[in-house]
Amino acid sequence: MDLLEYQVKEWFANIGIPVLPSQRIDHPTDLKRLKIDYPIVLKSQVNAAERAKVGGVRFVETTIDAIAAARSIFNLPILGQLPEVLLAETKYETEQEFYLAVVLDTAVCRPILLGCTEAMDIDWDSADEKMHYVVVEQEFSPFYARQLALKMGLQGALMQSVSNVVEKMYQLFVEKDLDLVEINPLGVSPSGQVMALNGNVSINERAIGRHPNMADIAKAMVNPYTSSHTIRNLGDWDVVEMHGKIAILGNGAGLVMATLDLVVNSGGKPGVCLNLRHASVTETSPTTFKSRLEQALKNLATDKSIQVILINFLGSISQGTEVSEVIGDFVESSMTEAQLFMAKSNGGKNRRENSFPRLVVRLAGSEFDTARIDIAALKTPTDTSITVVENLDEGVAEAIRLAKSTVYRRF
Amino acid sequence: MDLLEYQVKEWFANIGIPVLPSQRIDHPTDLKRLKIDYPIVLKSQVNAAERAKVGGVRFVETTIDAIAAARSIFNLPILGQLPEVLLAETKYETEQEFYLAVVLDTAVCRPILLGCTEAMDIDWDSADEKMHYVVVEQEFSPFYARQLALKMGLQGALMQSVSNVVEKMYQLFVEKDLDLVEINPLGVSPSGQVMALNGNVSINERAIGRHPNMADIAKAMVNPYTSSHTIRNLGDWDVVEMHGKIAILGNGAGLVMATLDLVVNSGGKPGVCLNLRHASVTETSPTTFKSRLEQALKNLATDKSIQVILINFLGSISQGTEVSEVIGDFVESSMTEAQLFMAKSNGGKNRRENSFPRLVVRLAGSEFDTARIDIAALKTPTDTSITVVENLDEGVAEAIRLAKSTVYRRF
Amino acid sequence: MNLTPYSKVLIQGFSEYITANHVAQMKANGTNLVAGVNPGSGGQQMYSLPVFDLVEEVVEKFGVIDTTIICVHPYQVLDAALEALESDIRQIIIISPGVPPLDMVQLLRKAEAKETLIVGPNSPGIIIPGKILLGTQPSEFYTAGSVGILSRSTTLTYEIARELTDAGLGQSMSVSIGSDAIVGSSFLQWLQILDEDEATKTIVLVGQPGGDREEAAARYIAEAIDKPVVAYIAGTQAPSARHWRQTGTLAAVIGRDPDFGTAKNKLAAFSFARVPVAERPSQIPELVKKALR
Amino acid sequence: MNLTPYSKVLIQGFSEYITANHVAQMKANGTNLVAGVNPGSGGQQMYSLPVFDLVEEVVEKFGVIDTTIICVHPYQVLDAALEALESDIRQIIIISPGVPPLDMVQLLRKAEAKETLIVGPNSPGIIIPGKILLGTQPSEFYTAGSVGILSRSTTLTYEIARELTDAGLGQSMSVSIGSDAIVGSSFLQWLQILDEDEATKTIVLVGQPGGDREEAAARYIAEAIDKPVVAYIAGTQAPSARHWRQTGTLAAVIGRDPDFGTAKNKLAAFSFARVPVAERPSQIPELVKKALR
Repeated sequence: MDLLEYQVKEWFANIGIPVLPSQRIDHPTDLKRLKIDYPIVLKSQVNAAERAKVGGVRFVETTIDAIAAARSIFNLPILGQLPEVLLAETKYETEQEFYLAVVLDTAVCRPILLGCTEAMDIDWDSADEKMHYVVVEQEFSPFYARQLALKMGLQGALMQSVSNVVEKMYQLFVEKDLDLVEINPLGVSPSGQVMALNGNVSINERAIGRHPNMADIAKAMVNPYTSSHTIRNLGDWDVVEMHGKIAILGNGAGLVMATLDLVVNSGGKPGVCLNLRHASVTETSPTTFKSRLEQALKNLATDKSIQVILINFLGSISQGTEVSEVIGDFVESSMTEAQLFMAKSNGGKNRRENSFPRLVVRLAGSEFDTARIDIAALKTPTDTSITVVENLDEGVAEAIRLAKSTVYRRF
Repeated sequence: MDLLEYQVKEWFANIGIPVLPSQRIDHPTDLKRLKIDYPIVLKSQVNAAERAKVGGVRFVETTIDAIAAARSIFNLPILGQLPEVLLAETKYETEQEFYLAVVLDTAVCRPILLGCTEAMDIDWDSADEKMHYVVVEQEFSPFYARQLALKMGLQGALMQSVSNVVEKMYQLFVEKDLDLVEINPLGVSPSGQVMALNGNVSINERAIGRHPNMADIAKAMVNPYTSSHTIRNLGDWDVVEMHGKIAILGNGAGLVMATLDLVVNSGGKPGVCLNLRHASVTETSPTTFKSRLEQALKNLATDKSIQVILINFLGSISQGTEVSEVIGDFVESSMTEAQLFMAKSNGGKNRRENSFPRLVVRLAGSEFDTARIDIAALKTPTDTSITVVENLDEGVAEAIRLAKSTVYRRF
Repeated sequence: MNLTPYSKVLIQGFSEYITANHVAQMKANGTNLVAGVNPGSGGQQMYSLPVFDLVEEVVEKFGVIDTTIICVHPYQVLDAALEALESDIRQIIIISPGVPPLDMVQLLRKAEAKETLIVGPNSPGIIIPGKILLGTQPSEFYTAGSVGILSRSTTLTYEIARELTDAGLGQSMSVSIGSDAIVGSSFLQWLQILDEDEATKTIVLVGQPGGDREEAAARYIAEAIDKPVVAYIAGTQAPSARHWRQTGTLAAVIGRDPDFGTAKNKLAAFSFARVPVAERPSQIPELVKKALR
Repeated sequence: MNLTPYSKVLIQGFSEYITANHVAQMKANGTNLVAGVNPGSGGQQMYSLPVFDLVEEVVEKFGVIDTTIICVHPYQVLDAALEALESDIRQIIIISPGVPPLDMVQLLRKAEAKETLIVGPNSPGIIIPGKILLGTQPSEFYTAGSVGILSRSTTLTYEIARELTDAGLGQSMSVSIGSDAIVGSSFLQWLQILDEDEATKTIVLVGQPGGDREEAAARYIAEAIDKPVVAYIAGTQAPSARHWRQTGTLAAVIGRDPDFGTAKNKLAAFSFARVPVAERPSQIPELVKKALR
């Protein structure tokens, strides 16, 4: 989860990383009450590295220009996002610009410090030659930051001020459980003063629960990886959004992906794929497997593009016996809805149309022995039975067959 | 440096240790704007365990009683201190009271967790049987707190709530660089809820410099170990206050104490004894040996009870060569003062009285070779020369002789 | 490594990640489960296990513990594991998912200093069919045999065991190192163990998108593994929608390879290492049989 | 322990605690001082020493460093010492006074794990007259001989060396463990080293009020030390105005012995251990001579 620039700079200022005087602008008229001196730079608060290129960053010297520029930035969508806030910041004279970052390296299982004496438009293809790094092998101590600054080729006072900034970045990284802290660029003035001109902070979603203030920030932010509002909270690998007719529910990320592959490789088109094994990491209230399954079925029922729901559960599930119960309840409530619909439309249409998707349920493991029997016996609103299988390939084939069949179409 | 109860409770609340609703009372009339419910307890904010016994803690049920009680507590000196503030706190029903502490053990060089299922008036003589402890051998983790709670004989939910409090205490201990965090008593309600009813926090003076907020608290507090305002900032072992006529200045705590012993054992009476080797730990601006010596001589000159200043410097001092310079300046400025005094008093008195103490200077080490010659050549306001020796016993004997001599008395 | 049925095993924490069924299965599979630790529940019985408040109490009563299975709340995993380390437990299996990565970094620094094996987090553990079960792998899908399974998935691992068993191919050992971004033991460590394990004749390696563990494994297989290896990668058809840079490796940050972490990259690595890759789980038995010929 | 003149020595930090004079004395006394480390001053010369930004640069250039002498600002001591530990320096002498105690606790945990000797903080270090000087002890008060001096003071230690030298009694070694509340090496460790040191015939132990190090030393002398020991305690006449409870030991907290930390207590401990105690520094040579008879 990425913070916006103005939030990043608040955090930087609090931990002691030098930032320019700035002011948050919620509305162009806020510029009339500007507390910082002109010339200023106005920046669109969206998460996109490209914002400067597309006009989201403007230098202005007077209030009149500032208000006009602010109006236009507020109306300029960047990667589809309109900013809710702008940041007004003092202009800064730089002689050099550096890149600094602290990031968690999942291969060495350690945080690494990164630094480069070029910034902004780093040519990432050749970055491995210019980018320097230090692995924080043992507990952090400021000497790791000095190691980085020296590797970057810095000396004397500049070496020390840059390593001081890296030290503060690391402190922020640990204190707030981050995945990434980045300063890009770190401006160096002709007198050797350093200043974080722009920065990125990415919060680790797993740790949000133990930082009460962050949970509030998280709630306010839309997950940028998914667009659907109903399921965006399932986070990370727990949701894969595609645009076919076959929704996939599984208990395990690998299993969901394997199922998705099978559907594609057999000529089918997967739609939303959900992993129900665990609660989402950003979920604040505790959930059970049962409640996640209920929620998922409910959401999928409202999505008219889904024709078939392929459920693939295997192995031990704490509430294994409840699977048939949830599916039973789901079918029943759909029946009621269907009857209501029929009543409303006064039986006007003869075609057996309704909002109920077809279900293919693959259950493997002795825990599901009774569930398999119970589910197979359920009666659906479309009078079709639910397909229950033990073999995965078979379940996939059946789901594809049903998705291609045009006999029962949802509308 | 000990915090007052109301400061301790602010810290406790911030870190998540349960405390009662309370309000700081700066003046008895503040009780008219009380935001907590009666009955309340009013507590004198002085650092003295005895305050309850001598009437510094009162339970009241109405505003009228509260104001009257507050007036009397504000006027009640406890161990010579009048409170500047009272704390008004909700009354709490306890079933049990525990003692909890985190303290740094200098023998094992580790923090230790302490706990006892008795509190308030622990009989410290038999405490070693009732007091339980855990040494935090490696980096702290909550299981150390559970170990303590279990050693205290607690179980189930109470074991967990007590160990949670200990965990928070340890967090505070490390975050604020403390010497001691103590909850005494931790009240346990009939329903098993725990509450820090009173507590002590002792700040480590060496770490104040890296906690900007604490430096402010420190400045506002009087060091309780010394009464003299001019030298209280010298802290810890850097000052020993006695009431004799011979002041001792040395470079090293052990050396100052050895000199003090020699004076006493030879029949003399030491006065203030100062160690000038290092800057005081609570000193915020950097000092040099030279500036410390200047300051010390200036302060001692104003203390009319001091007849002799015995200086004992040995070994290497960064500003060794400056010692004779400082003493020379001191003597000279005293000369000027003495002349001014003579001029003022119009030569009215014939006895050679003035404000200049006698000086005995013991300097050992080649670094002082020239200083010895220079100092011996100085002329003092009393026309007596300064005694310069290399041997310590000799210097002590001379200081005692001069202190006993009545020829030149300061007044 | 001590994976004998005599080794003493402890469970720390009884959360949603472990059920009575899991405990019963472990016992039924020969695991010498001696006790549970659940702070505040000392003196009780849970799933027929005596429960203690502290690990040190268990050690005091039963002597040295070889393995602990940690199932506490993710935010308490670090504490539980440090407690186990303090009691000199040398094998720690973390079932709980969602452990904050920086907690894992702290734990791994300590565990490396103490030469302690950490499996997981977010791992169903280890099974040696018919001998020992350390974790939550469902033993019903396994039979004793000579195929070693190595993965970082949960249910997908069982799916593959099931396919092998159905095809008459038993398993020598199955390990999931866990699917979190930061995990203790690596594919490399386990490839080496399986390579040296006498009961193992073939190795099946199961991967999925994210990170570059599969790529590293492929390189290691080409260099150091003598036994035949068959791979399967899930998610080859899934869109890659993740910003790898932020949870990736140095390679991802510096190189910014657009394919970093993708299934495509992993397939290429195995192909380069001449490791046959199954297209679907049900194809694995066939490739294993071919490899054994 | 490596206290030979061949061992390589480094200085970290050039603060008010170390002067050109100290550096010159170390060199004059045979110490193989190879370099200084002062971040930001790399490439310069200080007190005729080549200065580097990092310890690892020194190790790269000069090979393994045996001892480092830390003189940085008290708040930077932990960082400097951890940097030295990372470069596998096994002897660390901390001259700087006023290190926050919890920094020392952190450092000692790491140093113990790496079996590294920490002397200080607030210590003038170690001198073997005529052979090596590691720290700021003024060598002019010392002559080679057979008396070992062990203290936690600075100038008081030199005072005693001076008395011994004046009385014709040379010294085999003089160590001050440092006068801060939390220090690395203990009297016990050094008593053992001096007891085993062939050059040492008598040991002079110098104490002062605070803590219970002298009491522990007295017990250890009675139990384990064969060579004669003479003690001196400064501060016997000083009023005890300190709340020991807050910076004391477990014994102080639990027992709340009103005499804890006082010179009186220490005198009693030495008397109980039958260690002769000098009344004044100038009496020490006499007691040493008596002990040697």
